[in-house]
Amino acid sequence: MGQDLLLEMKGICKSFPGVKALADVDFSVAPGDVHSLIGENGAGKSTLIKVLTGIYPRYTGEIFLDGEYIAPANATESQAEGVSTIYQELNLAPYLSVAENIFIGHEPRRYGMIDWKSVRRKAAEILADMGVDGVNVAKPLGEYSVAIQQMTAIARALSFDARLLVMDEPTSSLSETEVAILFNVIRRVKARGASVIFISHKMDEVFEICDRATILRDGKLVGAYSMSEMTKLKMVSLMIGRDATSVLHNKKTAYVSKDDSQTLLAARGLQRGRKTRQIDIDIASGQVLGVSGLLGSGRTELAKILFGDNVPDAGRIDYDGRQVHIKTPRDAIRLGMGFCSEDRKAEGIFPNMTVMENMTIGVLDDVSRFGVMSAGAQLKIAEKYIEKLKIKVSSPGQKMRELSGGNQQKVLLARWLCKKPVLMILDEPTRGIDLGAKSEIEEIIAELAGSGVAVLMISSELEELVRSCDRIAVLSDGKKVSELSGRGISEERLVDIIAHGADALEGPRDA
Amino acid sequence: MKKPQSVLLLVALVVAMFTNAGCVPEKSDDAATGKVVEYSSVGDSNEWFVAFARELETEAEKRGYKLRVRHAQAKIEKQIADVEDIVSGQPDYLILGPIDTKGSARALNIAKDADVPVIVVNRDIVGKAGEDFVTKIYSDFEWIGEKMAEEIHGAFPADAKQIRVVELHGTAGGGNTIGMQSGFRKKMAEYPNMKIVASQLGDFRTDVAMTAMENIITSGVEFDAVVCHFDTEAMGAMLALKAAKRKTGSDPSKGEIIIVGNGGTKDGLKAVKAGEYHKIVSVTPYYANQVFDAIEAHASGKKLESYIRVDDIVIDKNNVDEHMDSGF
Amino acid sequence: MPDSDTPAKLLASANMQHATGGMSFVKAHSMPFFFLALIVLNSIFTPSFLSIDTLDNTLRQAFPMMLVALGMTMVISSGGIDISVGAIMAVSAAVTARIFALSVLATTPVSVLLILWMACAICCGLLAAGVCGLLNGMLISKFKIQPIIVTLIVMFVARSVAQMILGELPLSLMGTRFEDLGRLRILGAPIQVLIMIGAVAAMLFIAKKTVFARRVEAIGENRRAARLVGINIFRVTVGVYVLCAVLCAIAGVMEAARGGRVDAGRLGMFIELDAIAAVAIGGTAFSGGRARILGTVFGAVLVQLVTVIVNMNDISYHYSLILKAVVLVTAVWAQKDK
Amino acid sequence: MKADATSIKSHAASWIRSQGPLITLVVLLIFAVMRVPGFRSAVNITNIGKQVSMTGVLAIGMAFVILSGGIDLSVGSIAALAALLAARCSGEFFLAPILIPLAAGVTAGAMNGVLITRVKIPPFTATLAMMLGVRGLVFILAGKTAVVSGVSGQWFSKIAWGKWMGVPYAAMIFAGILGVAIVISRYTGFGRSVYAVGGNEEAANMMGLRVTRCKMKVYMISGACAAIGGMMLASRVTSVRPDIAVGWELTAIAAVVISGISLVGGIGKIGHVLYGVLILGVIPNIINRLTERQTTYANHLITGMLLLAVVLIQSRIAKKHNTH
Repeated sequence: MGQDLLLEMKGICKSFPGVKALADVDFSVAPGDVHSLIGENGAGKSTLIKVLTGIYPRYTGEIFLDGEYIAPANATESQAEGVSTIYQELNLAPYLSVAENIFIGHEPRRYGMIDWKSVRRKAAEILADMGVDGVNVAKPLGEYSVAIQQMTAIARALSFDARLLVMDEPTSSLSETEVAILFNVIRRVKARGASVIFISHKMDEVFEICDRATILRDGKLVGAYSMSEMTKLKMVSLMIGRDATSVLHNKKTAYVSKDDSQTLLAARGLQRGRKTRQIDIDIASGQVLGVSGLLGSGRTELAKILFGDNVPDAGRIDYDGRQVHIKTPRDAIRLGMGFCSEDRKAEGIFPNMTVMENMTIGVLDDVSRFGVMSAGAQLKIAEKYIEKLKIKVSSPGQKMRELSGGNQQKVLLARWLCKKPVLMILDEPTRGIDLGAKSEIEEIIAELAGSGVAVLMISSELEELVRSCDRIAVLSDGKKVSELSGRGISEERLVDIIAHGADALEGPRDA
Repeated sequence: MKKPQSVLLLVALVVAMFTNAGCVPEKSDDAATGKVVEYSSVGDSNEWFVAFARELETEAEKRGYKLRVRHAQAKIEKQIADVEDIVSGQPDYLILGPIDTKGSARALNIAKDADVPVIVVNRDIVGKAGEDFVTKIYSDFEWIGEKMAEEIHGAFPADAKQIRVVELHGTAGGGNTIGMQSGFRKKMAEYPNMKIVASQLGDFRTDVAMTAMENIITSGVEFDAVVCHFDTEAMGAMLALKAAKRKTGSDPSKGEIIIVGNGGTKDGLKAVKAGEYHKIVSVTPYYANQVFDAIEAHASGKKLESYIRVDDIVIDKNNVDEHMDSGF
Repeated sequence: MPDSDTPAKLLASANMQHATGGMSFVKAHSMPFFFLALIVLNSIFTPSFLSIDTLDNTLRQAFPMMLVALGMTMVISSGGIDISVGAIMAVSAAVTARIFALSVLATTPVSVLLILWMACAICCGLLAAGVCGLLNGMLISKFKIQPIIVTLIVMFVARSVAQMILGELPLSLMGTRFEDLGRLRILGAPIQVLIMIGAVAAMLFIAKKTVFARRVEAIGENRRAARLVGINIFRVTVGVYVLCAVLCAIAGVMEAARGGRVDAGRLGMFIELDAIAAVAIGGTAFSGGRARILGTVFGAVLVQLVTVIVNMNDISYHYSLILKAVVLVTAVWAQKDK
Repeated sequence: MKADATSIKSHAASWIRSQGPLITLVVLLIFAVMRVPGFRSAVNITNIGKQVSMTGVLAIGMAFVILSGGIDLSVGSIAALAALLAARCSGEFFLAPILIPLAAGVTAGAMNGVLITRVKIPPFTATLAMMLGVRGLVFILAGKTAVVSGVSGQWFSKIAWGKWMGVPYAAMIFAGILGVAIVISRYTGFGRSVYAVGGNEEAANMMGLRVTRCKMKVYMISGACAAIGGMMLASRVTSVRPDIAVGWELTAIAAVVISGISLVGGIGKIGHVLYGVLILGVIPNIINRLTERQTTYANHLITGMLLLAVVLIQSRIAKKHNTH
């Protein structure tokens, strides 16, 4: 290894009781490099990052930063060393203001007291510098979209003037425009001579922004490569340890001829606050309707209105030919709907319950008599769907929290599948899930539609939408700006509409 | 969503105000109907205090006073706040039942600053008669403690080898508990054959006393007598002993456990009559007339004794019938 | 996203692999071990500790707290808390006793009529408790007020209603057949112990087998998710507080019978503290989730054992508080997964 | 990228929503002034000031704990311990009745902190254990009799009884501590980290905040506040019985929750504790002035009903558009 490495981690081992999470991993980053850390879920990327940033102070091995030996004992210390981190979980305080989230722990002081004026001023400066505008830094962070929250996390990391910026899946909840902003920020950081460790599941991004990549698999080092000598296929093969051709070329299959499919749900003039304005939407049985748009464009809000989690201020929903009033999720479920939230952790899983219990929670009335549950009937359901959806579990009795994101998502899908839904609403079904599981979930969706179920799918990934959907509605600022269908669907057009729609709304904003 | 909430809100407010409205004193009336007397009571959690408050109310009505009652729920901080609120209304007299001897002395200062004369009842208090308060009127708990020791000793033959006593005591720190404990021990020192083999909290409660007694019995401690600081505790002890097939009564030679307690409740008197409860040293709540006598004497400018003792008696099988009606 | 190598996940899989190891076995079953240790120590130090009478005493005395703790376990498993339990005991005891004492039957020898009358009175008491539970559940789920505040309010209201029913004064039941109910023994077993066994069995069944309990746990684990899978949060919440209230009512009525007296101002006072301690010792998480009924049973007996030991060794009552604190901390520490 | 679009109207609406406690207090005060005889008198206002200041101080400490996402059930017992020690030490060297109880309170708070952060026992359980344990200690220290503090008129009793220009010292102490608390929560790194820890503990840890240290401090502050409340109590009542200040933890928790600080953690303002404390202080005062024959049960009934009205008004004000 050369002399002038910014970061050098040698022979890092980290064990959790009974599990070796990292086995003798070497990792190094050169100054001014954007270095990607790649591997499937569970490969040890996050563990390695947490060792570096002092979250896991008990490890073996050596870490050198700028040639100096360091042993980070907690996050505070590593920040002081000039290592700044953005974790994949959005770890910010939702009730504190944007400015505070950027500066908490190192606020500018005056006479020993926090100088709120300069906190706000500096926060606004950093955000403006990043190219993020329209944010009132004095407002609570929780009021802003996930994208802004992610941007705030990045601004926080920048506010430390870090030598090394660690980004653990920073783009998982960003739209393409925002990713572009982020990449500009990264380039600026790089130009300043600092290094970036960039973790992402999205191949395109890695190839666009990174100089080098280190690949991990099952807690072991596979190797470090220069991006110029890499191809997508090679990288995926190294990641999953087998030939990846099949995974990448997962082509959409022609499932139904779309013309004879019937409109199941027709919504007209849905309105709720500022997030949903006069939206019309038709969902047909056997079709996948995609909903695209930037984060905060009203996608999730639309889904929640349809599922009865939010009640619209105005508008009419016809379902199966007659008008319905959906006031609670229970109403929607009675109509045969199912819903997977974008926020699995907060709105999906019961972490301490078993896989079986998570699956059957919606069909308890069917597996019970006089309120007494039958263990056998539940087990049958669980085993059926574990096999059908290829869910990787040790047993149906395994705790939900022990599962990887992809498998959790499959369990949540199974939860609805066993209810035999007529309409499935899926909000970001593949977010934060590794490649293999992602293609499997896309397959499940295709199969669902094939069996006559109507699917509404929200996604930030245009590629995925294009692959899976029969029609795509594009939302912008709470309004439906366009709808594509059939042959009209392409990534280029979507990008165009999203960009155009966003531009059109710049003018009369608060009218 | 909105409707049930508004309705409930309305109901809550109406109930709150209605409960008040019935009690809102017509302000002008106060001046017209003679003197206003306020009573700050320890609480209304047991028969005794309720009986005493009722007695005061009857007597006040008889004599044409307007009496208002505040119960402090046995919390010293509440009593002081009560007295603060009371004297800010400038009543003619304050009757104070101190929660404890020192703490409630604060209330005397408050009343003194507002020039409200105080009659102390129920228990002792720290302060000077004629200066901090008009006079004190209550039972002599030390005497009661001594009497209880005497009665236990008297139940056994003079040559009894040993008299082993279980004590179920009242709430720790209370003036009556302290008085009875010290009186009992003082007297007991005169009887070399008498000793306390267990002393547990009865908390003036039947269930607490019963639980303690059950466990004492199971532990195998031998005892001949039980002394209780209130009838409710004695009832608990009796229930526990009965369940353990131990007889209670007045004759130790038949193996009967001697129970002596302080009180005078209806249940207690019935038990004495049934021969299960050896003797009760009374603590009478019926001295409201003495309280109002003192008020009238003070109002007419007479000098009063610093302590007016309320006389208590020993109730046993022989005289229980004549006291039956005065059970509270 | 929780899909990477979180320590929790690794830990959990580690536990699964090593569950048969010696130390983790002790940890997984720390409650019985702890319990055994206490018994062994006491059989050495406490006179006549190892007797059927001690067992009899402990179980009978643990009865009210055990029932309350069983109800509390379900409430806590739903992510709530109920501090109105003592007041609910008082209100149900007051209603039952007042109604029972209305009739001349109260002091007559045992007859079918008497038993019917008693059953009727007890049902009224249970009903009154049910209303309190309903109020708790409704306020919590419909108006989204914090459980601790709602139950605090209901505690105030229920206790004052109980006192109003009795007209301030404690009601004596001495000499009535009701008092005999508290001392009833069937084949030598005290009625409290029999009811307790029944209640524990019923609650075990409910917690393990019924849809209701699964839904309660789901709400406790993740309220948002529970709503989105169509669980009727209102109904389940009301159900869990009513269930708790009914258990409290049984405890209250039996306590009144045991003491032969209903003191509405004091019956069940502070029992919520012991009950919560029992639930905590039993390992049910305060954040909601799995209801550990057997753990609570152990916890309740353990807490009562402290009082028994203190009484039997003639230790001052005050040490029992410290002892309870130590037991609580040790038990919770011993069974937490490290 | 939008939410900044706010008009004056929605500003006003959100202000009203955040001011539920204040509005409730004002409603209650208007009712009291109009319907309750003698409520307005200067003596009565001073009395309320004296009466609420003790639990008020406790509530300030509790507010920090609850903002950090915890709860402290031990404050009543700690206050009793402090009161007892203050009473015991009032004859000792100068300042002893202040320093010793304060030290005890901070130590007890630190024990809470250690149990929670090091032994990793949930706050509810840990502080419940401390509540029992400390109360037991108080009983044991008290012995069989009540402990008595020094003669009245001594400087120590001035804490609760002294006045300056008609304002009781006790109220000034409360106001002073509240002021310090507001400054701490608003202008210090620690104060802000309390919010972050309460909002999302794991996140706070990863952001490099010293979570353990922050929680330790929070419980120590709560212990200190409880001790100060206890000292004021000792000064007020002169003699200390071991069962003193029972149930204060519930009063403090209720005051904090009524002031709009969520038990979830991270939401609310320390300054609003004043409203919660006053609401809880005015209610018994109103009852005391209105009722002829005040039985405990009527007292509890009215308190319960008024509290219910208060929380309903608040949940109603706060509700609008709260979808979750």
